[in-house]
Amino acid sequence: MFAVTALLLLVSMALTLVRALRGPTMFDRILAMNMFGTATVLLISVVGFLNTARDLVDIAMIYALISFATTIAVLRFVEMDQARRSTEAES
Amino acid sequence: MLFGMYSLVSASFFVVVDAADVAMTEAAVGAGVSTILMLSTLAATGYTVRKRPPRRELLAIVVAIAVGGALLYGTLDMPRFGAPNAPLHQHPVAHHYIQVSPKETGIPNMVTPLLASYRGYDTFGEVLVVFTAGIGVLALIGRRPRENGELAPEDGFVDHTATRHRVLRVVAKTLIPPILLYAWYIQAHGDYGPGGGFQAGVVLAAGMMLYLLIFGVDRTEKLVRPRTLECLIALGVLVYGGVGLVNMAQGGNFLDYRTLVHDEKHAIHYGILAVELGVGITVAAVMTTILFTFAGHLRNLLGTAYMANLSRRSNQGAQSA
Amino acid sequence: MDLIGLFNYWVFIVLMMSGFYLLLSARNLVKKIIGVNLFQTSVFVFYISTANVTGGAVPIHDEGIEVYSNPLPHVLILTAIVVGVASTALGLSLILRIKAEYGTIEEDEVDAQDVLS
Amino acid sequence: MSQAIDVLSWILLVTGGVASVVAGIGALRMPDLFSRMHAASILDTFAAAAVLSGLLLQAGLSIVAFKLFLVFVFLAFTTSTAAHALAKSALTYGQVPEGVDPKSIGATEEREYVEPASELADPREGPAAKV
Repeated sequence: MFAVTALLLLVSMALTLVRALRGPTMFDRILAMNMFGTATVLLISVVGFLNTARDLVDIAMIYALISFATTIAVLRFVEMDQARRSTEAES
Repeated sequence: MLFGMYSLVSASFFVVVDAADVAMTEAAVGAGVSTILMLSTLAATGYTVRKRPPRRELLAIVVAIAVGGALLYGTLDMPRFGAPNAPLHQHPVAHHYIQVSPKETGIPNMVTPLLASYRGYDTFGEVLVVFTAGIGVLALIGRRPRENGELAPEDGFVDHTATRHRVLRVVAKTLIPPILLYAWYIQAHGDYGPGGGFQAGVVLAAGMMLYLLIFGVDRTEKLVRPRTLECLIALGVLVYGGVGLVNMAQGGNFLDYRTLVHDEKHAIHYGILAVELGVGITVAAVMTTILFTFAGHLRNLLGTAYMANLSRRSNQGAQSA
Repeated sequence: MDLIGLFNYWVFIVLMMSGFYLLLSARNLVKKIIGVNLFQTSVFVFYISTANVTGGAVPIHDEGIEVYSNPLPHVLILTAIVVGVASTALGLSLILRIKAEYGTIEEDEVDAQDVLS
Repeated sequence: MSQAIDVLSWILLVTGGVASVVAGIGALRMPDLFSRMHAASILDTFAAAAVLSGLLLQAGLSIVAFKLFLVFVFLAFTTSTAAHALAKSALTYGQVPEGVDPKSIGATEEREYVEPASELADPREGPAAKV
């Protein structure tokens, strides 16, 4: 059963990856990355149970926290970039 | 950003092949710190690449394929994936690390004593490399280059992320204490579960990174002064080396923990804990310093006009939302 | 069928060669650093995959578990990842410095400025 | 009793997996950014809750169960906040939900999003301006 869930999560991750590669705007890519991160957190906890190595939940926890920081960083980067572009357009 | 996703994938691969400690490090490093460093460099240098006629591409492809083919040919004789009779697993050292080390040191996580005790010299060298890299980054782009009349914080510069994203600010304030606490848990729990100095240092730096992203460089530097960080970088290496020197003073070899206290098992355990603490301090301080330095450089680079534009836009956003 | 057991090496080779290609062909220095990173990660994958034993557990000692993965490559790669990010930071700060001095991070443009001056 | 718990947790796990695939399809097929965010939220809330509670039933009362609960709490905090920040940024920089009058949300021409000429863009478009 764990294996079935892990496979389904992998399929979902693949779909998200396609969106990240296609995604017309930067925001679509960020959204896809965010989804990918969530799916990874779930996948890691499921795989931890699959291998009976339940300490792996620790890693899932770190992921849940750090992928958030990365999303915020990318958003800030986009905002800075946009602002700089319009600054250069004005000057 | 795809780079960040890539490291997510590789970390899940490490999970699948039972490398818990490695996956934890890769999670914090790949998804957090190194992605942020890449992004801030891109923000400082601009990320559109001029299209130019390919010159060396063909040669590069040929070389890459040739080397890849040679490697592929070489793999034909390699042991199969997961084969228990591979030479690596048959070597007596592997047997010692797996069978003897939990009895010898009383530490269930085999990675930790291997890192801090059996291969203690090696790890000392690695910590020195991290130390040197931190010094190098400081020397190259330094703190606060102000020669071109750059913007000082007193000039009315305010980082608007904190005021604009109120939700972000509140949530970050809730989340940062658990992250920092969790880093200490990893540090202290490294003997029994996945964790240790390297992981704890990187996770601690990731927590600081979140604060830095939302509240800006100036407020973060009031919280943790760069001077303190510089002292901490040195302190970690000194703790590590100091344990070795204490061993020598007590008549043992460098980093031979058995001389520390009377009971050998306890002595090794204490030695490993002290060394891991040194590693954790240095790694956390170096990573945080690197992040501060990059953020400070970026802020100084982007100048007043840009900041004015950013704040104007931010105000518009705040009004409409 | 036997060759399927080698797939981990193939993954590693593909990753490594894409990093190598990027390193050779890219003129943008940031892309070069990304190439180095790919190369680095492929080595991590290689080491960790050699450590795996079929049916082995995470190398944390527990009652009733007989087979563990080999902890030695884990230790090597654990430190290598942290050292890797430190050296990446050093490389990126060099790039920032080059940008500040030369105004560009394209390799050939930097070279051209060096020849002229 | 333990059999019932097993069956329940399997149902939850598979439901979570299916929900994640549905979310993936949604993220791929939905027409614009904001409806894609709706699909993403299925993964963030429903799939996460189902999978984690399925694992929780398997873990029983232990430290692992507590950690799983913490993972869920952190996910609930972070994903919703990230979605909020993303939507806010997207609105500020010119993304408009379908079927909404741009003026009603205060969108102006000045705040139009400038899609950067990245390397993934068509190379035939000519030399992109280097920043």
